[in-house]
Amino acid sequence: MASALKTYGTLIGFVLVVLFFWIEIPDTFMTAKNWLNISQQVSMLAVVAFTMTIVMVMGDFDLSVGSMASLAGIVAALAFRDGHGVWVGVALALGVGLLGGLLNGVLVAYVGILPFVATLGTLTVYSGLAFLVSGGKTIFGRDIPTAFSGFARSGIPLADMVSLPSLTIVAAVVLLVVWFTLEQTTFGRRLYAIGGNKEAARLAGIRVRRLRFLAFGLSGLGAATAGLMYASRVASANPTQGSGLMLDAIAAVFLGMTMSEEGEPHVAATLIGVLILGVLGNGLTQMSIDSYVREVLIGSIIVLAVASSSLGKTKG
Amino acid sequence: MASALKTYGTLIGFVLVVLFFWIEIPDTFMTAKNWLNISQQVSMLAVVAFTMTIVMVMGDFDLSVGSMASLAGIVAALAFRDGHGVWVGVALALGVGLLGGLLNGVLVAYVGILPFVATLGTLTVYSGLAFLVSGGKTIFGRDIPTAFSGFARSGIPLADMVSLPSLTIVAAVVLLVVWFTLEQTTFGRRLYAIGGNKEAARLAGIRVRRLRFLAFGLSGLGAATAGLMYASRVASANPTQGSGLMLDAIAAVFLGMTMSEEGEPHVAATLIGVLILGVLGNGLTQMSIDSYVREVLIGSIIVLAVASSSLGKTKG
Amino acid sequence: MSLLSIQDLEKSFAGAKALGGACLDVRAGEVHALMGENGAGKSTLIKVLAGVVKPDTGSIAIDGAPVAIGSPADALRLGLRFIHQELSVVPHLSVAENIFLGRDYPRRWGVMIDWDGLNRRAAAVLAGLGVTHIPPGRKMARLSVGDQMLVKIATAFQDASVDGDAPARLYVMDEPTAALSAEESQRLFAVIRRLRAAGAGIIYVSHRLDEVMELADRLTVLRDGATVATRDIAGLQKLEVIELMIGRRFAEGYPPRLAPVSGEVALGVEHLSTGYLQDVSFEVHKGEILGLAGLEGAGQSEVIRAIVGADGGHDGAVSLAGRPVRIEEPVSAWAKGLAFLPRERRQEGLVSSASIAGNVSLPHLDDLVRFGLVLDRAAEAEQAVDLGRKVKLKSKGPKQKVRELSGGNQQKVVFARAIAGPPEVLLLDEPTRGVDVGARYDIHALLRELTAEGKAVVLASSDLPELVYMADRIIVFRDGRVATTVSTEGLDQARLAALCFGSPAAPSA
Amino acid sequence: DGKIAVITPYLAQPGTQFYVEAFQAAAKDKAWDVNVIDTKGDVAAVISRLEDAATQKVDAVVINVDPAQVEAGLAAVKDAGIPIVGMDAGASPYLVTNVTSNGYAMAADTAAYVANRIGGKGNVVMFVFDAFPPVQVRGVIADAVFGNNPDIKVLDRVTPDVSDGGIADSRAKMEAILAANPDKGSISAVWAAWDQPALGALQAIEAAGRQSEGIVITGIDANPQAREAIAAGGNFEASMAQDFHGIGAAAAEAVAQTLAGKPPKSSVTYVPTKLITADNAGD
Ligand SMILES: Nc1ncnc2c1ncn2[C@@H]1O[C@H](COP(=O)(O)OP(=O)(O)OP(=O)(O)O)[C@@H](O)[C@H]1O
Ligand SMILES: Nc1ncnc2c1ncn2[C@@H]1O[C@H](COP(=O)(O)OP(=O)(O)OP(=O)(O)O)[C@@H](O)[C@H]1O
Ligand SMILES: [Mg+2]
Ligand SMILES: [Mg+2]
Repeated sequence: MASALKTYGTLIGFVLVVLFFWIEIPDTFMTAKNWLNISQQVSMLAVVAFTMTIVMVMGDFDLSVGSMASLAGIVAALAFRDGHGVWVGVALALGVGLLGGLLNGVLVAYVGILPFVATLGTLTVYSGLAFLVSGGKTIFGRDIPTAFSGFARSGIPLADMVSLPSLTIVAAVVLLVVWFTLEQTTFGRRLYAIGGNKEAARLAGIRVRRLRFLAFGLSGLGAATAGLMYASRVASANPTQGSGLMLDAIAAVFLGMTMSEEGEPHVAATLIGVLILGVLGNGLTQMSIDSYVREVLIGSIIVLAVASSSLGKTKG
Repeated sequence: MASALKTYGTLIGFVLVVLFFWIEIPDTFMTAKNWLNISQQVSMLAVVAFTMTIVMVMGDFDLSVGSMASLAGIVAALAFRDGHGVWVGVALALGVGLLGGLLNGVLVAYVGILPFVATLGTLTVYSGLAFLVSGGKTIFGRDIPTAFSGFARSGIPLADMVSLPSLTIVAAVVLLVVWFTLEQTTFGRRLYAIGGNKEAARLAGIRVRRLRFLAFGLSGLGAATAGLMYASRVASANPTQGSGLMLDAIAAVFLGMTMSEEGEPHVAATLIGVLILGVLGNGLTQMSIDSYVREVLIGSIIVLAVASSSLGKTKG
Repeated sequence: MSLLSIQDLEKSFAGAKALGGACLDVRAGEVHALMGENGAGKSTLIKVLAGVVKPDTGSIAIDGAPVAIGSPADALRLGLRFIHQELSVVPHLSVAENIFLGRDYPRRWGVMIDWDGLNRRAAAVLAGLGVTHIPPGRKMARLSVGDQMLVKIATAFQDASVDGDAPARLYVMDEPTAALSAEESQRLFAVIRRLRAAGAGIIYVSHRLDEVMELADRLTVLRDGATVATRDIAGLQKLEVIELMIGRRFAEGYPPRLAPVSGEVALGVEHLSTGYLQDVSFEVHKGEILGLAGLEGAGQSEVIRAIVGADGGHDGAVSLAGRPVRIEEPVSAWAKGLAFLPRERRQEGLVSSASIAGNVSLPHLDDLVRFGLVLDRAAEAEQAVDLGRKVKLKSKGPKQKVRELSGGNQQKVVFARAIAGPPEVLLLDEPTRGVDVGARYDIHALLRELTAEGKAVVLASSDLPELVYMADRIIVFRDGRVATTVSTEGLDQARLAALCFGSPAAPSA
Repeated sequence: DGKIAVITPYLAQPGTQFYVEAFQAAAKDKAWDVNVIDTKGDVAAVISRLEDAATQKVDAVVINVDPAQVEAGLAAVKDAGIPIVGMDAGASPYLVTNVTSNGYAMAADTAAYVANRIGGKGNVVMFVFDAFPPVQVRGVIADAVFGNNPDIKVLDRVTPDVSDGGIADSRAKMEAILAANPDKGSISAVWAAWDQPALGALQAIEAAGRQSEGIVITGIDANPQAREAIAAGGNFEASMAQDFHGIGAAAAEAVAQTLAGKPPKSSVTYVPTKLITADNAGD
């Protein structure tokens, strides 16, 4: 019982939050349409959080994801403005994301800079680059092809007035890929070993540096994907638009981590973390709670949701 | 030689940055006046970074310092507006800081929530409270007594046109107090023991929970102090003004950590971290470097400054 | 009246019983050995006493008065001192600070820490153990593991007081000699005898039976978490102790060699030098066990680490079956058929948050994939079960977390990893540390089987009998150099000890 | 009575606060239930909240954000048959109307004030913020005005970090610029695209003891802190007062008309602005 609380406390917290909104907003909250809506709203955060999970499995951080998302959006938009097609822009943006992520990987794995310092440095660099190449301006309007901005509005129709949004599908695909990579492949298994004990992993024949390098590359790729999704959703790109993603993504992974006994991240648990953040925003808005009170409530609920799974985990 | 680079690499990086500006801006950079200016500009960040060092010594984080700084400024300003004296406002703000910090301490040490999750939750709560009690507005002008806003403009005259700013003095006092606490008291040494090996510390009879609780209290107090300094400097208080402090403070501590062989934080090293951030901003602006290029440079220089002290620290 | 009396202690972890009716009675002025197989519950009982683990039921009395021990601080206040099985030090604090952890530091003018005074007192505590080569101001992380263990032991013997503390009166030591050389063990025993003479009680856990017979006055045997007997040592035979522990008859000793050593060279090392090692050359043949001996820090571990590329570059050449190989990282060592068992299971060997199966499979993951990248979990579990049976692993199954295993069982996991495959050459650094007599025999038997199949073994050990009986030849290291190479034919333990010391006569220990 | 959602990422900006307040005041008279939603600078979250408002079936939505960036959300609201009014937002077919001040005119007025005060000659420091379209427009106009005066040199075009509200970082930037240009007369004026950098520059100039050099500072928005500084008669000489109250009230009026079935005809509704100097700052 007590041990069930420790593992499922955060999940129970999430279920309670959902039940609360279901009771308080009986007509609109627990509908397929609203949940599809929520899924679309959190899809960008979800993608960043999923790939962030990969580096956090190794005990590392990537603080640069937010500025990388902004930079990727800007890169695609600039390519569009210069008359390139949608796929060229998307490929360029993803390429920049992968390269930026691999640069983080070099700094962390081969140069040996603490992930926090290295990615804080590149956070500043990527953000500066985003401002620099865009001239600090928002790129929007005719510059953004409708084939690109239309993607975020498209979806697979499910029923009358209800469709599965394309952004949700992207997030689901990323979830599956990350889950498969982390839980089903030897690559993932090795990342978990690195997270558990770097030295033991190395002595047991794991190429710690190469794997850390690659994992940061994946995180950069995820950030760029989210940046493209964001740009498509707002039909524009500006050099700061991804900045809110980093802290929320790390928070989502940490929320998920409270659900595993050893405190290691798992991408399915990260999904719950993302949903907690997303559902709170959606439900409290629908309840017309004042912005400021809403903030206080969100913080308190997050703390309460994990409290039950944490109680007594420390000693001394 | 190689090992000296590892310990002093970041310091050498800092010295190189200073030399560079000295050469590039020969007339105005290496003057007492400019350094006193820098010291005043970084004083708020310094106070937060110094007290953040206390919790980071234990291997913990406090993400709530930025919103706590904002909240403390607002609390003092509201007290002033209601006609209370300067000391009442300051005492209230410091009280709020201490309480908020101790609440973080309870969540981390006694409830057992991961510091990242707990203080991310309270970050949101304190920021929401700051908006709530201020109605989201900036409090300024006649509401702020000149005795309060005058403090940030005052100083001890040193020579013609040059004076030691009061804010710098506050930061120096906090530095001394934190240094003494961490390096010269059993309390501090026990915090280091907790950071090095929580289990060993507990087995040695150290009351890990109580010390973590208290350390978070100190961090809250430091954040509130910085919030008051900030409010005095801008002669106003608004509910977001502290938000830039958190990431920079953590960055400063991490920059300092690259200077110790085992990677533990020391407050004197944190000071170097703070100065690196401050000098880069000041020098690059004096060189009239474009804002965006400046950002790219700051990030790159931070990475380069620590790279030499990190090279080869990882294996595998 | 007894100093400490423990009655009917019970403790289950998630339904699995670790203690089920453990009783223990310790008198003032005696050394009381606590014996039992790996996983019998010794460490758990000690953790209960230390306030680290809360028992489900049972009572603890000191001087006949019942006590509640809710935290390590409580235990210290009652005058209990511990040396726990797992090395727990604070790496970035100094030796002196580790010794005085949690105690009051001496001060100057009542405010500043008197660092000189602290170091002097720490040096005095170390000197009491006969240790003079460790500078008290050095960072703990800079010390060799053996030296760290000495500091950890010294910590239990410092007597700086904290308000309201009872003076130290009961010392509890969980396998303190597992990481010590014979000489250091003797110094520890001298201190223990001194404390005993001064009227303290000592609870002593060790899998080294000779040591126990030499030191202890009485012993208590735990089996599956329950006390099965308490006896006086006087008049007791070693074999009786073993039979009490494992509950059946047992022939003590070492398994005999199964096949002769072949003439073919499996591993060749020529002119190997690192920052510490100087010009080390040797060969190991197929079917041979080559022992590495020497005093603590003489270079045995470094040789093994250098061969597998654990510490980066080195000068010299390494060849496998006559072909030169370049090994700069452990990953290539494993890939080329070298297995490596590092000396420190917790820091260097295990991912304790992972499962038994996950730990065993770590270097062998590439052999456990389907479709090129999917991990074959069934095969992985099967491997762990298979090897676990061979090394007599006591666990709830391959999915159990390594963290939850007893110390000796954790060691068996690291050993199981090394023999999976099996590899052509095994490089083993203290492979039987903390393993009970029964399982030790099985591990030795496995080594015999492997050599009979033509595998080569390099065995570094501070357990001299193990070297003398298991190895075919022994290389003795002194100060990073090969001092001499001897055949074990007709070699006895005293002679080997003398070679390690570099003196022609046996030491007077 | 109706249910109105006011959605903005910019509530921390004083200007936004004022029109939201005026809107709320007007709404009180009309007995509306107003839900103010601030997404703290996150534009995609505005889309999310718009979708939520559509789900919730409010009666009208008021936005204060560039409509081009939130079209997905606007479409969801429109599909739900809910009218949308812009409050200093931008023109868009999704909006019934956008109530705003004329940004081109405001920038032209302050830039011309600066050019005239320094006699068309000298070094000017500009504080701009191109990431936010309405403010970016002001920078473009000021560039044009200064560019048309051959003897005016733009010394630095600074984009301050606005995460702390804009004052402190602008002050630090200005301090560095003052340090780099120590001679009297080497800086003639500071033109700021909104008030916070102007206030930061003022503090820097005062702290450096250079208030007597006659450096002219102008801002835009005329927020109360700026008015106070202008009234004090120091270097901060002028700002443009947007009629925030008027914008909020006019937006409420537009909502009322729309709900009554008589939506405003023009897609943009301009509310007049006023140059504030020491003479009229106290009004
Ligand atoms: N935290 C835990 N969770 C689950 N099981 C545990 C835990 N700690 C110990 N155990 C189990 O309790 C039993 C007793 O372990 P203990 O460490 O006391 O053995 P031991 O006698 O000290 O063995 P060794 O000689 O190997 O050190 C073992 O079966 C072990 O797996
Ligand atoms: N990273 C290091 N930095 C400094 N000295 C080191 C380092 N690694 C090893 N040494 C020193 O090198 C010497 C040899 O160490 P090694 O671990 O090989 O000892 P060993 O002979 O295996 O001893 P033991 O009998 O304890 O197993 C020791 O004196 C040790 O202190
Ligand atoms: Mg044990
Ligand atoms: Mg060794």
